[in-house]
Amino acid sequence: MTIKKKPNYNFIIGSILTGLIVALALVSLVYTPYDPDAMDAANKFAGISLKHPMGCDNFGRDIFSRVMEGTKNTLFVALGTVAIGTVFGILLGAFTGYFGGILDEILMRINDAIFAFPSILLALVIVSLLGSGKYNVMIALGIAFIPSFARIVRAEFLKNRELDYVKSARLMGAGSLRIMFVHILPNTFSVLASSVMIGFNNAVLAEAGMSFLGIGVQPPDASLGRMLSEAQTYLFSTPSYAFFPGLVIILMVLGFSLLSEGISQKSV
Amino acid sequence: MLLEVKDLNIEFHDHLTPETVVYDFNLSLKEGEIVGIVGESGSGKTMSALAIAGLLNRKDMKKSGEILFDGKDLLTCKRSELRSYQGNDISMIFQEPMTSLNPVKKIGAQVEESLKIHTNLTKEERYQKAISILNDVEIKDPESVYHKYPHQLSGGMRQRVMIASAMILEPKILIADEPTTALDVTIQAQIIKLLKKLNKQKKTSILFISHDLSLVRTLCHRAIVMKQGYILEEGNIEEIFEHPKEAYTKQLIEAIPALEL
Amino acid sequence: MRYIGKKFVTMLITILLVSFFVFVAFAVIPGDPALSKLGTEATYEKLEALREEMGLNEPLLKRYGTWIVGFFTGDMGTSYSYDMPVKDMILDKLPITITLTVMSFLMIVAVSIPLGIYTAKHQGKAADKTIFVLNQIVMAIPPFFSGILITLLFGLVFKLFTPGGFVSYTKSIPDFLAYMVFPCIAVALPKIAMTVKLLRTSLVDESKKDYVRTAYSKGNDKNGVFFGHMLKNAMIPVITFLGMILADIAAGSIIIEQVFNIPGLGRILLTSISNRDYPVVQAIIVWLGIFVIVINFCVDLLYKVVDPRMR
Amino acid sequence: MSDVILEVNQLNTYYKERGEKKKHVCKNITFQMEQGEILGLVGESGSGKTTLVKALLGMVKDKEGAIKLNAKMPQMIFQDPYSSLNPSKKIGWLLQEPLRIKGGFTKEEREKKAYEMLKKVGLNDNIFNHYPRQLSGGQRQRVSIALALMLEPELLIADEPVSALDVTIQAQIMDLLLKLKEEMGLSILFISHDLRVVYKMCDRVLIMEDGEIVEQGKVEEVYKNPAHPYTKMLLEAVTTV
Repeated sequence: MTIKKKPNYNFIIGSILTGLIVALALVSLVYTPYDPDAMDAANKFAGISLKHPMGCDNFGRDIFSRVMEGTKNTLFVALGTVAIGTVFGILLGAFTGYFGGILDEILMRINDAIFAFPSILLALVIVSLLGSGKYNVMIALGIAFIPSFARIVRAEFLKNRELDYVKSARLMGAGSLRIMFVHILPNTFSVLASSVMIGFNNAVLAEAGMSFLGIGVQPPDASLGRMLSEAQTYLFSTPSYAFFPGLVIILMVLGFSLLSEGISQKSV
Repeated sequence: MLLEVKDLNIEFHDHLTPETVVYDFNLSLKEGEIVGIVGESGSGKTMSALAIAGLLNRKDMKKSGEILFDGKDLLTCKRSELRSYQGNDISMIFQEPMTSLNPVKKIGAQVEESLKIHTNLTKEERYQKAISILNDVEIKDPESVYHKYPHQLSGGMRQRVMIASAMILEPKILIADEPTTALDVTIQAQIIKLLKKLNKQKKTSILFISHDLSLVRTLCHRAIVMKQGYILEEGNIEEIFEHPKEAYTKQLIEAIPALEL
Repeated sequence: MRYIGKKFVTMLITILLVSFFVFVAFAVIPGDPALSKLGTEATYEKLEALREEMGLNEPLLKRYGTWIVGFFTGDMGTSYSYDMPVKDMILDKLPITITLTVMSFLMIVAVSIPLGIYTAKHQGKAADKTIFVLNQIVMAIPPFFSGILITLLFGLVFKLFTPGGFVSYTKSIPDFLAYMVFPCIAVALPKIAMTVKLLRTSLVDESKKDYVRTAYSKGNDKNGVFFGHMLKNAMIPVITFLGMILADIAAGSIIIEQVFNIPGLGRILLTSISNRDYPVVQAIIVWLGIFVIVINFCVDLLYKVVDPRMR
Repeated sequence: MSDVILEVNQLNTYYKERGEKKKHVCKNITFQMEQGEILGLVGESGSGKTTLVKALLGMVKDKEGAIKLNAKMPQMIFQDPYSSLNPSKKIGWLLQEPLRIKGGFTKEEREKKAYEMLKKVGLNDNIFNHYPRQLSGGQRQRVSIALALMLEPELLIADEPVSALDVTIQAQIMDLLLKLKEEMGLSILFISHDLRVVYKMCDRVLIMEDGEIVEQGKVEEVYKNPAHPYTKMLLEAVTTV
């Protein structure tokens, strides 16, 4: 029987947006129209033109080139954050969920206490201790994201641990590690995938927010959040300075959330 | 004739090709009669029952035929008119008494809900009626059960509560969709006895949907055998069990392990 | 009652735990506060003397004890950079941040709950689809960017408020509130979108449950089923989420205060972080932590009211 | 007198949930199971039969008494064919897993054994590359049986193996189990709430109520002359209904 499917617009639009943004970041690795940090007094606040499709900023730097660079940095930090959060979250969640007991109780209490903290606050604390910069932001946000992933993975393991297929694997003689990572883990992927996507968006927003506050990515690295905070001063005279970095953040987050929406629609 | 279903067809339209789940379903139900609908999963028995109860209103579903109750066609009448029958003249109970009760509402409120919808009784009168119907379904200490929540009751008790809430307005028809499948055998026997009693006392006709032929045999006067959306056979209970016409019916009967005592 | 007592004790333990973690983090990681106060050129003797004076030579647990007792009796230490009591620095900024948090929270609840119910009731219709698209877009706008857009639009173009022209509550409460409306909108917008989406999903999930079928079988109409049966069940996950949102706004206020030039708690936190003024950072973080934990406690209690299975 | 494959003597198990009193679940359970027999275990929900099975498999910590098992690696088939097969693995992979864990087989040997087993339980070869969700309830239960038999156990514990299935499928699965029992010389502990099914399948039966075995004996004898009131009640529930 063929199932009638409406075109999955969420998935299509999400893929296109995400693809564009990723392409922008990848291209910036090898090519940007101008050196993103090259100042040019002659082009201060230059308007939108063929030469400078998004105009220039207060130092005459090409905004388009800086947006490309910033997109790359934001994506990089977000990927790192999600990677740290997922890997440690899976380990923590798998062990506590599967074994339970006292260790689980204690770790989950701590986890809950951390989870209760808004991640940006936690990241601020860590950054204030470690200092700012791209890698420290990544570590800070990564740590802040571990509890939420751990929680999801733990819940899945708790649920699966009681299912008969796990009992059956144990009766075959499979060891705990094999049961956890060969038998149970693949069954958590669908749930994990959607939370990774949401986590990725939160990471993008958090990184941009911290850079906006001046404690994220540091100059000379360009960053979308930082560009926005610099642009705020010239909001009335040169709104395009603020507009483009903001737009890219929105498209990035929108693309990803549509993509994750589309994927969950597909798996139904 | 209390209820007459003529040529009921139910089609799903959520796929590329429409899928018919019930073909030319016919049924007549007299006052005080218990009719069983028997079939395995996918036979269309539950779909037919839901359609009769007026609970199949999904947009991607097409129904044709007639469901005549008191001479009124429930398939084509106005929604508000249909609602005036539901819970009042036609009630339904379901397989899972736990999930079929609202977890956050007290038993009392759920039992007397139909009264609230269909009558103008005062709070006190509703309470009295609720207690008396809880007594009728043989719940001990109905006053305390009235103030409890579903999760505080056992499975059998919950199904009794479901029956009470369906029977409170003494409907002419009770549709019971596998009401004992989720229960232990001893509890199952009690619920069947209770249904028999209510049928005798209140003259309520019962449409009993089940996969369990032995249950249908003890409870029902007549039975309909369904398979893959079609009615295969119908007749008096004795006839069907002693002289089944269809091979499938025979197969169903033979699948029940014999108990020679 | 026993449940409340248990939850209350858990709350106190969590508060102590969190404050201990924060204390240890700030006591261990940043290095020697005496050194940072005196600078690298200080003599060893001077340093030792200051360490003794600041109590840095005591064991960690004892130092924590002294600190936490002081903390709750109003002595939160002295700011390194301003040499004034942390308590005084925080106290007069508190009303600003509280106003920001409460006002945006009220906006979120007032808009998202009716809208969530509306979209769930009209599931699949044009209005629902439009709101879905709007939701997705609004969710993607970071509050600092929507803040900038609001400043541009309402401040610079329509001149409904003066960007950067914050009026303190000590001067004029109406003017203060009028200014705060716009930052609150910026904070509330994405959260409204999220809450609408969650409530809609939650209601749609509930609509597939068996008890809904039972409710219809009794002759309820759509409103009867929605408001009499589904809403209370559907609110259970929403309550948790609203609790998290409240905590999130308090933390997110740091950013929005920056956009709208509001001298609230977030502003001090930020300057203190860049000045490495640890006593101030520590105090604000612990207070925000306590706020979050108390919110969670309230959410637990609310749960108990809504969901009898929790009792 | 055939050999005893399982001997349980004065088994007591306890269960404690945090903040609650310790519960005494299985009370003084004593029975023997002989090589090659199908022993029925009948009880309603909450009777302790699930805990008893867990105890037999060594999954209950808090217990007293003796369990003597004269069979290596007893295997189990479960009630719900939807949760007893790992949804993320293909049937072929699953069937080879016991051999993979045991070790000492080449890939070819494993696959050959898996195909042989599929044939034995009456399934087609093409199922090898299917996921559990692509199969019907009856097919899944056949796969479960195949999976349990891969290690050629002497004792099989069947926990309500047919109660989630349609009646016609039930009959097929019961016939399959009886056939396999003969072919492979299995002993089966058959747990069910359905007295009719037990009557068809079992040689002897244990009746459990509230953690105790209230009656045991040959099926015909117990059914014809039930001694305990609870057994009478159970039988009445089946025969009057």
